[in-house]
Amino acid sequence: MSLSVQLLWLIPALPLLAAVVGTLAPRGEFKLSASTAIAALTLSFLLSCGALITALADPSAHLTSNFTWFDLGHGAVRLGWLLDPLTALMCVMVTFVGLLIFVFSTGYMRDDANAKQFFCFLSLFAAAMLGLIIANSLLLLFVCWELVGLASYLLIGFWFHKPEAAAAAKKAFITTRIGDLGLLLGLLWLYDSTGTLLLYDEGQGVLDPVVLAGLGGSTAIGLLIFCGAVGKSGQFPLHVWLPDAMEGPTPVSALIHAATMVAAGVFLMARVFPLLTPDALIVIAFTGAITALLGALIACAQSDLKRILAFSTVSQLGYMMLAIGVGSWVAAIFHLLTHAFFKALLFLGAGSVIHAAHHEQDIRALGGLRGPMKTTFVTFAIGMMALAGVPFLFSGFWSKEAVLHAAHGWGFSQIPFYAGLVAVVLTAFYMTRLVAEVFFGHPRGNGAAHAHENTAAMTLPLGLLAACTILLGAIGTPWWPWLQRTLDPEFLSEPGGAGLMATSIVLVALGLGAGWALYGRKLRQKSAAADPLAVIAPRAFAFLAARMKFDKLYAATFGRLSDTLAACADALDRHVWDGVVRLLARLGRFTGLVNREADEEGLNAGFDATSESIRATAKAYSRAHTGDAHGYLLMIAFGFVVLVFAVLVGGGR
Amino acid sequence: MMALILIALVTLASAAAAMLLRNLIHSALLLTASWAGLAAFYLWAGAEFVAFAQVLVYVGAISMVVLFAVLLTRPPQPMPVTPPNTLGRALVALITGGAVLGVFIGAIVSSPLPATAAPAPTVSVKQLGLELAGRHAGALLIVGALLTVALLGAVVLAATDREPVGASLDDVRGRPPGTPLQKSGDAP
Amino acid sequence: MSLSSLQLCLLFSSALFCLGLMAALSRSNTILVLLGVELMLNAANVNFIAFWRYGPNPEAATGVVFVLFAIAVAAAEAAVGLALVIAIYRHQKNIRLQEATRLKG
Amino acid sequence: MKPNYTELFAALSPEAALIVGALLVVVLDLTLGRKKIAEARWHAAVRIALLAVGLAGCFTFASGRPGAEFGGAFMLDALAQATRYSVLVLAALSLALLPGTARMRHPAEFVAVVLFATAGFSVMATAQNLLIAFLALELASLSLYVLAGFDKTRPESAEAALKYFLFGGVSAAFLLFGFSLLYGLTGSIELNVIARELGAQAASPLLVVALVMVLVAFGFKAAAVPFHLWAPDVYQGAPAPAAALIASASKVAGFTFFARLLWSGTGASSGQAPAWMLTLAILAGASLLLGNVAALAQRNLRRLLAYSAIAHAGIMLLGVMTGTRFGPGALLYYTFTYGLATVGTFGVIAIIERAGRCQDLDDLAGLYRRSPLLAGCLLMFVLSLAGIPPLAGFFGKFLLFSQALRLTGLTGPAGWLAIAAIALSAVALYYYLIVLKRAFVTPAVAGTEARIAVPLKPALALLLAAALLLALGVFPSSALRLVT
Repeated sequence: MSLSVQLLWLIPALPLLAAVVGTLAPRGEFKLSASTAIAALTLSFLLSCGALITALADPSAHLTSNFTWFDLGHGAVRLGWLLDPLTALMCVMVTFVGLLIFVFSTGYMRDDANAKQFFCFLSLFAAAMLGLIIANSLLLLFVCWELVGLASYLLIGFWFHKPEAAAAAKKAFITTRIGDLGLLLGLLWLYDSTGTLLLYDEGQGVLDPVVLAGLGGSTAIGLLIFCGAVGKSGQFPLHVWLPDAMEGPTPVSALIHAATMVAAGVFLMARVFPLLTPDALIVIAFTGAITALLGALIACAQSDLKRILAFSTVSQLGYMMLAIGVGSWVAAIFHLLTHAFFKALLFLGAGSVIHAAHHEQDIRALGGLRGPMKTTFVTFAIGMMALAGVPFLFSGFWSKEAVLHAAHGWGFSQIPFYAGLVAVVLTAFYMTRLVAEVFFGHPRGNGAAHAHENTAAMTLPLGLLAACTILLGAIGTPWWPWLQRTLDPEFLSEPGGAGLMATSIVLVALGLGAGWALYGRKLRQKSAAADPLAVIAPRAFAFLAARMKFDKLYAATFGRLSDTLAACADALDRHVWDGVVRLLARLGRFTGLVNREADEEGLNAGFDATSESIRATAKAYSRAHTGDAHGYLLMIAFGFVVLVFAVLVGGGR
Repeated sequence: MMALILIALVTLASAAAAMLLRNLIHSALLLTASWAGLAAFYLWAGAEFVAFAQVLVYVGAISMVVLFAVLLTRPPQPMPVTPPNTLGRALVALITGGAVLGVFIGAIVSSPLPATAAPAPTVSVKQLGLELAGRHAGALLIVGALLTVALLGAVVLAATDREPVGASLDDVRGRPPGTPLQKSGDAP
Repeated sequence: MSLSSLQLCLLFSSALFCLGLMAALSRSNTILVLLGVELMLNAANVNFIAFWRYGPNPEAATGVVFVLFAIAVAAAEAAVGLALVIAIYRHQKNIRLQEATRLKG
Repeated sequence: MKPNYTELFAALSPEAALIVGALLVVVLDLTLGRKKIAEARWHAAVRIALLAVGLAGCFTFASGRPGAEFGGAFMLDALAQATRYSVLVLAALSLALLPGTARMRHPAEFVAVVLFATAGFSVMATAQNLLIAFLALELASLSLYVLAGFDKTRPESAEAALKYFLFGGVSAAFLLFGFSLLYGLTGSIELNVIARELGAQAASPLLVVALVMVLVAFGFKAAAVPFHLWAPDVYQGAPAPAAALIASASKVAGFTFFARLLWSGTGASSGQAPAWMLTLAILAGASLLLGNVAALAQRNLRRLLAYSAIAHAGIMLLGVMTGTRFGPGALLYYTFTYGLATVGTFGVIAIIERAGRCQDLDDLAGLYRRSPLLAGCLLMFVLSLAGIPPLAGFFGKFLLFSQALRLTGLTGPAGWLAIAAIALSAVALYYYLIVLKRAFVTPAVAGTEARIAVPLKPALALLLAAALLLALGVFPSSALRLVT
């Protein structure tokens, strides 16, 4: 059974239809909504498998189906679908993982009053994500990209009655929008210089060699597009939203903030890989390395179950970007696929724990769940070992190996490679800590004490995901690099990675050993007891626990600057008419902030502070609007005189 | 030339005085004088019919409407004298108006304009009528609609709704004059 | 330097326009503000007549026709404007423009 | 010259249908409607008015003969026809919102004045000489002043109308003065003659003054900074159906009108384009900045919409700048879809107001529970205003920005403005989401949880507007083809 490229649109269309049906269903029709969503996604999964068969028939071909959306007179805007192994594999992954998470959600969200809407949003999300994957036009991709963002906003804020959830949703939306702005500018620039946004178009698309050869200045374009990926994939310095996004229901975290949406940035970079110049790749590689290290470091000192997993996601996404940067997008996609499965497994496992423990998320208050929750424990341990990179049996090991191998072979610098190695140790360490705290010892809280295994709707997906986590490693081993060859027919497997492999096995063992030595040998007795790591290095631990104190540093640097500027603006305001000057001063500060995105410490609290100061400006303006009509008429005459002078001086001719 | 200067000075002086005086009735009367001055200007330029229309509409109709409006909107008790911010506002108005005037004067003086003193052209009423019914027939239709809507709008806005719901235009027909509606209708 | 008659007319109209503007900007009585606007419209009429008088083809009488229509429009504006003044008076019991500040912010 | 009145009637037949309809509404209400209850009178008046609008649409279709008509007084090109259709659709939607929402007195008069205003908009779309242009503008403006002050029970309405009137009167005086100078400098009031004459002469300061005076009036009509001050007050004070018309159809007509003045009267052929391009760029930049920032502080829903309108005006001015090279399609598409979204939003406001008040953002609280239909429609409209993809608002922005970038590249003034507009749309999204948050998330204030009944005609109008926004967003070519 194969699916022709002309029918590729069916894959996103079915979940979209399910979302519409779900919206129209009467309130409380949870079953209808859920079963439609699951049925639609099952069909999409089957279609994706068909598409995969089509794509595998000739892995090097890029099948396209383009059509004209509208005619501008001086050129038409065209959209289309694209089918190649990358698309097909991503589709299969998203639909399969998505399907399991949908099934899991039927158990997890059963008692929620708004479960019907939840499935609508999930379907909408799946449709947008699939549309993003099959798009052959960067414009269509951008549209879906924004829709994915919107769905994510809705889902993070699903429990809107929690103020943290609402704030997290806002933060996620605004932060990713900053990246999207760069992406949009990049696309505009690209359109400006090539006149098309189609990826492949019989030799005329932006990725076709002819056009690529004629494209100048593409470092900037590549970096602007990368901005979008930085936002969406939670790369440094825009990673701040991802951990906060854990306020959403756990299946959402699994689907969006672990398996699919955050991977969209990596997918985008892999997709437009030919556009990226070596200079752009250097930036990408270092960004990825910093993110991988940073995420792993912070994860070591968190105590919220989901937050640890979130920072590990940040770290793993850093690995993927690192792989792209060092030129091996194939390794990045391999890691993306394996990560999707084991991270979904871990998140669903965490969800299972949280559900059973009556929404207790603090690992210090859990413990001893190994006994009552056997299935969850076993599957979670499999996921944990995959993430930590326990050798040979688990897929995570092979994909991480591929990334490290590529980084090792990078000619420009070895720093990213070493950063990756350090992150390997840290990953093994914090995952050991997590498992030891949650599943071993004895219960330290009310929730954990009364926990028991969940229903089959929740454990079945866990089992399936665990099986995949183990099996998936087989498709990309150095001895049989099927995945790599499928994605990139010119892929050459280089032997001689044995030394490297041995090194990383040793490092994993080191991490596991250190974790067990600190947390496993002497198990925590009381939830209030100090963390062993905090005993050894209290200041470092506190620093990491506060997520490197971004907010405090911000207050010390930007806060003071802002106060000074505000004082100046106020002084000027007293002498100059209305709030115009204040507006300009504030605006200057705003652009200054945006330009200095690289200053990590300014970022986290920066959004709130900036939007607050803009709002203050607006309020000042609002007060200046006194409602006296004389002032209005005065403004006409005043504007007239100013404009005349502007034209005469500006030399309009 | 001298006649022009004289007309201009009289018109401007009466307009300025009208805008400065505190007594509204005096202002209105002086404005009428200034409108008459404008009519004189039109006569001087040779546009007799326009002068006629100016007198008819402004001196005859609008000034009456203004007087009525002034009488109708008398405050129940005498207004308190000079609110504190009036002086400041006048100063700002003076500066802004002066700036606009400066822009105009600069532009007029520095722009090349035909400097001929051609003999005054004349235009007969018949010629005007032909123009109106000919080239500008479309404009005539539109201005008809415009005056209708002004009439309708002025009636509705100025009417006092004392009657229960269901009352309409016909109910306010009988009220005493003072609303500008009837006057605007015969303007053209 | 000497001014031509046309320039004199234009200066006259500009002065009238600015007088009207100043009245509109400074007077607190809404009726006088309205009359200031009327003066501004009149100033434009002066321009039309002056340009017709000294323009290239006075036989077309375009300027004169324009002024006739402008006078009609000005009358209509005055009617609506004064009706609005009365409407304001009904709520406010006076017609001082600077007191009409319910809408602001 | 022998005037050809058949031609004149052919050119003006849609307006004639509207005005006859208006008179008919008043006369029938005076004769037959006196004893009826207010509700029935509203319905009857709106029915006749919709008929007249439909007839006008048919006449527009029948008069679709491109080229100048009646001695060059009217221009019936594709732009004019498309603008007429847009204006008629928007006016019909505003009319359909009336029954059951407006609680004002004098239904027939209100409806008649709406029809007069629509006729004014329609002539504005076709005007090809300065006289027709001025009269059409005044016809539309006077009608709108009256509509703004129509609700005599609320002092805000009278105040809004007065402010609108004074601002409009002063800018009309500026426009007339500018026209008189243009007439003086070129000796003609025909746009094509003006363009020819201006091309033949050197620039003079007086010409700059004339152009800027015209642009002042443009700024007023478009609500561009610094001529925007009336907009928040009028949006807040005017009755919701009147505000809907002011914000939508008036804007479409105004932009076509001034764009035509600039393009054909002082366009590229006359060599005057750079002067007004610079002015427009200043106005556009200021509007984008101030509109988006000031909207953040608004607690009043209507003022928020006004500031968003100011920001949108900045984008539309960008469209006027790019139109010289790329044609009017993008500008008209943008103004029309913006008009649809705004009519819809004000329609929602009007229906909510029927059940209580709808001024502050908080008055939207719990809308999702009170009326899912209204909340859903509001979602569509606001998202389109924000420019979220599948809706028409996104596509219009995309079209205009890509044209602006093509005009001067990324580094030219139009390119900078486009980039600024894109950046500020992130700010804009924030306040649009605030609106939606109130409607969908915040629970209703105690005492106002009652469900809102939506009458049939307004419901249909809202659904139609939402459907059009979606359809135009997905199939923009169909609309663009009308113009090009």
